[in-house]
Amino acid sequence: MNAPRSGPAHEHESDVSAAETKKGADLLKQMVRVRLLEEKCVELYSAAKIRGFMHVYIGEEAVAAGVTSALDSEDAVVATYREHGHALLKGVSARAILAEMYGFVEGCCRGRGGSMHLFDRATHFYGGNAIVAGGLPMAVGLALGASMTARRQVTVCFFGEGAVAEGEFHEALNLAALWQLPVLFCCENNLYAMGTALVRSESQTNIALKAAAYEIPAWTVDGMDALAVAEAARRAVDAIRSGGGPHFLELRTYRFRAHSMYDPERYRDKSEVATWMERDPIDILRTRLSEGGRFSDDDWSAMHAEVTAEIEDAVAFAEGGSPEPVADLTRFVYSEVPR
Amino acid sequence: MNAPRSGPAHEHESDVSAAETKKGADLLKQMVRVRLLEEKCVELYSAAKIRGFMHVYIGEEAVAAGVTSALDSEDAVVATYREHGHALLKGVSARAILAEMYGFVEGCCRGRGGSMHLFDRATHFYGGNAIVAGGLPMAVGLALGASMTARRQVTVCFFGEGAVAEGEFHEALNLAALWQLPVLFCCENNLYAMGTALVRSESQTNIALKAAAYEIPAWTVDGMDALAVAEAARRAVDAIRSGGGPHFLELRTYRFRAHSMYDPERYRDKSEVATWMERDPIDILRTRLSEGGRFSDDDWSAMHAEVTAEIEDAVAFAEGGSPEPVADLTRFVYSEVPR
Amino acid sequence: MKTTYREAMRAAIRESLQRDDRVFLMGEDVGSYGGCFAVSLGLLEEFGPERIRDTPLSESGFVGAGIGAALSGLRPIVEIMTVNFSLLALDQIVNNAASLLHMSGGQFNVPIVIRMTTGAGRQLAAQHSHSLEGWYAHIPGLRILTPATLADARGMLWTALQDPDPVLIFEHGSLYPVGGEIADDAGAVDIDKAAIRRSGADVTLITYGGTLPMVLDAADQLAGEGIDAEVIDLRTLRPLDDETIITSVCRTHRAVVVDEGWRSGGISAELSARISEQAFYDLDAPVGRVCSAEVPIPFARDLELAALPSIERVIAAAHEAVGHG
Amino acid sequence: MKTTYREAMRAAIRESLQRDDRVFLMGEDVGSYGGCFAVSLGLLEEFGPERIRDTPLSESGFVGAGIGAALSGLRPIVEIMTVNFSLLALDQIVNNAASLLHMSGGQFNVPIVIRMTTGAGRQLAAQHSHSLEGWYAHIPGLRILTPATLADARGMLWTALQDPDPVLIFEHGSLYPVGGEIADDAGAVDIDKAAIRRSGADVTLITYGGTLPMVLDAADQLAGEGIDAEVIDLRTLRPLDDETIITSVCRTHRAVVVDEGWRSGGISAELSARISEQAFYDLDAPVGRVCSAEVPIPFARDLELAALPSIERVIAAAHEAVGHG
Ligand SMILES: Cc1ncc(C[n+]2csc(CCOP(=O)(O)OP(=O)(O)O)c2C)c(N)n1
Ligand SMILES: Cc1ncc(C[n+]2csc(CCOP(=O)(O)OP(=O)(O)O)c2C)c(N)n1
Ligand SMILES: [Mg+2]
Ligand SMILES: [Mg+2]
Repeated sequence: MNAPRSGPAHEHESDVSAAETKKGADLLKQMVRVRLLEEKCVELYSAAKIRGFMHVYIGEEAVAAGVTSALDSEDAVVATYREHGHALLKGVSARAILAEMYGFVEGCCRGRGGSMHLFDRATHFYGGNAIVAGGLPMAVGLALGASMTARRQVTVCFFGEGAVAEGEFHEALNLAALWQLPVLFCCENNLYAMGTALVRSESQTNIALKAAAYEIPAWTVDGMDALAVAEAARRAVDAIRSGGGPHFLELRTYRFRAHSMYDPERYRDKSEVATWMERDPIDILRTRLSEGGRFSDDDWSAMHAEVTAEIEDAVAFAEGGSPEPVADLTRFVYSEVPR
Repeated sequence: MNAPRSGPAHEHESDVSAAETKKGADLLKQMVRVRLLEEKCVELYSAAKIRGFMHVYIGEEAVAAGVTSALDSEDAVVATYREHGHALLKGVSARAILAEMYGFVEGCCRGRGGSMHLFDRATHFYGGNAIVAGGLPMAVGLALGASMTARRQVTVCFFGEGAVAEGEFHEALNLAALWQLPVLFCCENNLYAMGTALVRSESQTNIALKAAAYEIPAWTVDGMDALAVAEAARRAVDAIRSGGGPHFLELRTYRFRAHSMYDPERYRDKSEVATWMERDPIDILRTRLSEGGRFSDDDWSAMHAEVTAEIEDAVAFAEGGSPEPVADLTRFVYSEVPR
Repeated sequence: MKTTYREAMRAAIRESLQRDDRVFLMGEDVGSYGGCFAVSLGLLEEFGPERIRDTPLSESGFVGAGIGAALSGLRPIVEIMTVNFSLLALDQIVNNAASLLHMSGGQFNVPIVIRMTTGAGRQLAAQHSHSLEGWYAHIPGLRILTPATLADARGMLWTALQDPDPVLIFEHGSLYPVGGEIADDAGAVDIDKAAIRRSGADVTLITYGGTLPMVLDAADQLAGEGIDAEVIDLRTLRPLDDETIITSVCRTHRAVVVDEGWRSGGISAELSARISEQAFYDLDAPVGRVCSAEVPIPFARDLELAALPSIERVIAAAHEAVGHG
Repeated sequence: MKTTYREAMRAAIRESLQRDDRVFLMGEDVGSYGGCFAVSLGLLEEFGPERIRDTPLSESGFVGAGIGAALSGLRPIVEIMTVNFSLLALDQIVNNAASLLHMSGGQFNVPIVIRMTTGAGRQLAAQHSHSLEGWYAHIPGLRILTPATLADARGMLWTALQDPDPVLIFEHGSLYPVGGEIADDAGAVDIDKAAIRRSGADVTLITYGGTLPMVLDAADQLAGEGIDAEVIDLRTLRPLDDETIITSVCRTHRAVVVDEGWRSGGISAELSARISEQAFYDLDAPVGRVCSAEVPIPFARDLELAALPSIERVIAAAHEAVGHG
């Protein structure tokens, strides 16, 4: 597993509902990790500890949590500039993420990437792509590599519904389908691309239908329901791993915050946001678990405390970081290994 | 009308079959004009009178003939590097076309464009685009212009099935549909993009289905049947003109010759070509007309002679052309009108 | 009148929309979002969605559509959010916008104006910090404008719209908040000539766009040391106004080019080459270049600052030039 | 051994495929068509469709896929038919291939080789005649190769494939049919140094790629007039081998750059600037530039020829340089 998803397994709790509880609690915890990390990021941004463009995922956590729950550590993930959560759940430490956003050498990219460009070789996390749709062809190539070397690796590519209008979306889906590559396309449909509502960017707003034009199996999933996402992702990943070629998930979700730290949100009503916030994926799952009597307030407090500690530790780590010496500016333009 | 499509109308022949005969004979003549022009081009290329890349349309004439028969002179056409026929049928003279291919100042682009870049302002012929799919966004823009100024102009954009894989195809179709623009997309599906068979370039080989992903009405048409093409084009153009937004035709056709003058055709069987040549659009229409007793061998000879004369005249014209003075090399990089 | 670069740009767009029915603005988030840098804020309400036209994320598609619209008689202002994304539209810009007039033997000019933000300096990292305006200046058929002052932000657009051929306007992201005074009746300005923003006798500092304020500060500091620097604002990177540049260098005998683009193959190289070609025997020192370090711009603040031209480096280059010969 | 540039290139690809399982060739019509310039003819039969991989017309898509494949451990050779179409893939090349290593703090190098045909001269008109290799040389993170000789056509690819970072190889279309002798065991060559193809004392002619044969002819003609020209073949446009260039110019005191790219902002400008910077006091004349006229390349034969560098213009520039100082 990539990230600590739960405590030690209790072998005696082998019935279905116990497994479900554990799965649900795992997902909940992953979402909370992302949420608390990002709430902290916003705080740190306001305090000018973090600079540059920063895009948070608050409200959309069920997507990353659900999808990554279906992955092995060897699987690859390609994401966008809104990728703190994906990085964390693929296994990049909160420490390395935060230090990166501080621009410190202890960050996962030595401070050269920042919020929009988290990368991590060890966990097969391929960014952190800030050109909309620019990651899709790369994901196809990673899958091509796995396919040509007969590795069982699946590559997951996350992108927003705004990316669907880009030519690269089209080219990438066609290539993946033509060559039957092991790639899972995950469209995070949060209804807006910056200020552009989906209806003003796509003539066909049913995104899953688009995938059909490439003969790629595609399902629309409630992106606020982590269990539903996890289940869909599991099925898709299983199908891909057993040679079923590329799959496509449209995950219907919503971002609760502004597009970036600069966005005054003129383009949508507060009431619309409020309505969606009633469907907070963390609340939904927590309620479901506790209604089933499977997750007490104490469980919640314990989880919250544990995650809070993780994030506080990461902040302390980042605060103690150091900038890369300016003398090293031109490192990593070319590789340092001898040719 | 753009080009001389027939003699003076005979008002007394007002019954359906007479009109049909006239329409059929018109289409036949247009196809013959393209065929003879291009057979001449091939001859002139072999004689090194024409240089550069040259792509002929032989076998596909029913498409350009049928579609242009539905257009008014004010309508705009955007085509590819395989556009001699489209230019001729939109009304550019064979003289201006041939002189252009000779690289002479009497050519429609003063010899600066050549075979791949025929342009003509008077007939609203917008090229002559040699970047595959590069003409599609431009066609969308022409249609946007017509729409914003409430002109009744329709823009027709021709492109090969190879262009369908390009991102610009996707971006252009979405824009056209989103903005409900008066543009007719005509995909000339001749099954090959250079040496790449459709099955190796598209995961979904039913091209018309692709248009559905943009909510654009699309029909597949037998591109060897000029009457069928004309009828489909007429319906589409009518629909567009009455505010129906973009339409899409997939025209199933075949090129009888090599991709360009350099292509040794390793990628397809002679027998496949032979089979398609049995469906020569000129033979099909001529046979249909003569079987109906509406088109005699004498009619054919007369038509052939008339067109031959047109082409011979064009050759003589081109032969008499002159190169642009080298001193004018840097003209037309920027406009010459005063700012 | 008090204004900012952002407001001046907006006033220019508004005026163009008012004066010419054929003008419209098209691009990502120019409408309901108010423009990603708030340049077009309020224009949607004033002119409606036809003329303030939000586009999907399709840079090649909508730039190409702008070219078509220009061919059809309109006067599109196409906004690409930033130069970083313009690479996706480069084929349309080079192979269509810049080439159509020539390929068509003079028939089809393309009166399109393409605006975009350029430059680094705000910790946006490698994919959001390009300065490629000098690179675009390589392409025949284009005109490249880089308004650096409030008056140019206010005045270049209308002139660009009168141009029958494609014009690209690069607005440095750091300039938008810059405030100051312009004439109440400020309007169209020429786009043919470079401007001498400060006269001087000892060395010619040549720059444009986002680095102009810094170079002017450097000139002030140099003045304090008794070095009298002339500052040229190129304003237009293609075509370059050789006359203003060469005349100045022939007077000062020394030149330093300051450009936020990467050094190798940037506009600074072209300026150096032209000055050598046209003023070789008047030069007392090699033409100096202060450019960005040849790295993808890093996120970390210190590294980014180290990568970009700085006042210290400009002053050092001026010293170097004056120390020679 | 007798060979041609085309065959040498094919032999290099074949050898790479044989020596390293991770290598594959991908691009439009590399397979059943045999390559649009017949470079890969026969390779599909030999290596099969997985390793000689035909792609749809999707330049951005398959270049991006090549980048991903390189990240995953393979060694893709991606063929873009011609440089003209590479503009469609520029975002992937600049924002991903060239930037990933740096953005990731050294974690993700991109060992991709991208080959493409470049150049004019065959009456292919504006959209099919670009010479943009010098323009690409502006981008940090890339290495730009321009094999001009049979030995380099045979030997540069393998070396490029050993490079951990992205390498672009530009093959001038006019060179493919060029024939000659190479050693039977010709193989990998260095890609770090420029080559002095002809030694001389009076003037340094600097060129690369498609114009090398013409410049060598010009040097021969100049020799007949008693002007002893040195000819440098740059071989690699990024990084430039300053040492070889500057050493030569310091000896000859005169330099002329010959480049088929457009003049303004081309690689010729960079060379001129570097020579001025590093050899200012050794120069007896301004650095001359013979480039393409700044027009979209016209179709008509006479106009095209007039637009491109010619032996006459090279000789005239050499005269000009030698006449000075
Ligand atoms: C090619 C490109 N064009 C424009 C931008 C500017 N931009 C950054 S994010 C964004 C909106 C993307 O929306 P979407 O894909 O839906 O993702 P979301 O932000 O909603 O997660 C835009 C326009 C960009 N980064 N890249
Ligand atoms: C962007 C681009 N890539 C590659 C080429 C080279 N090329 C010219 S024509 C062609 C095949 C196009 O096939 P299709 O679109 O089916 O049109 P057809 O030639 O069959 O009419 C190719 C690959 C090009 N001109 N433009
Ligand atoms: Mg979105
Ligand atoms: Mg085809």
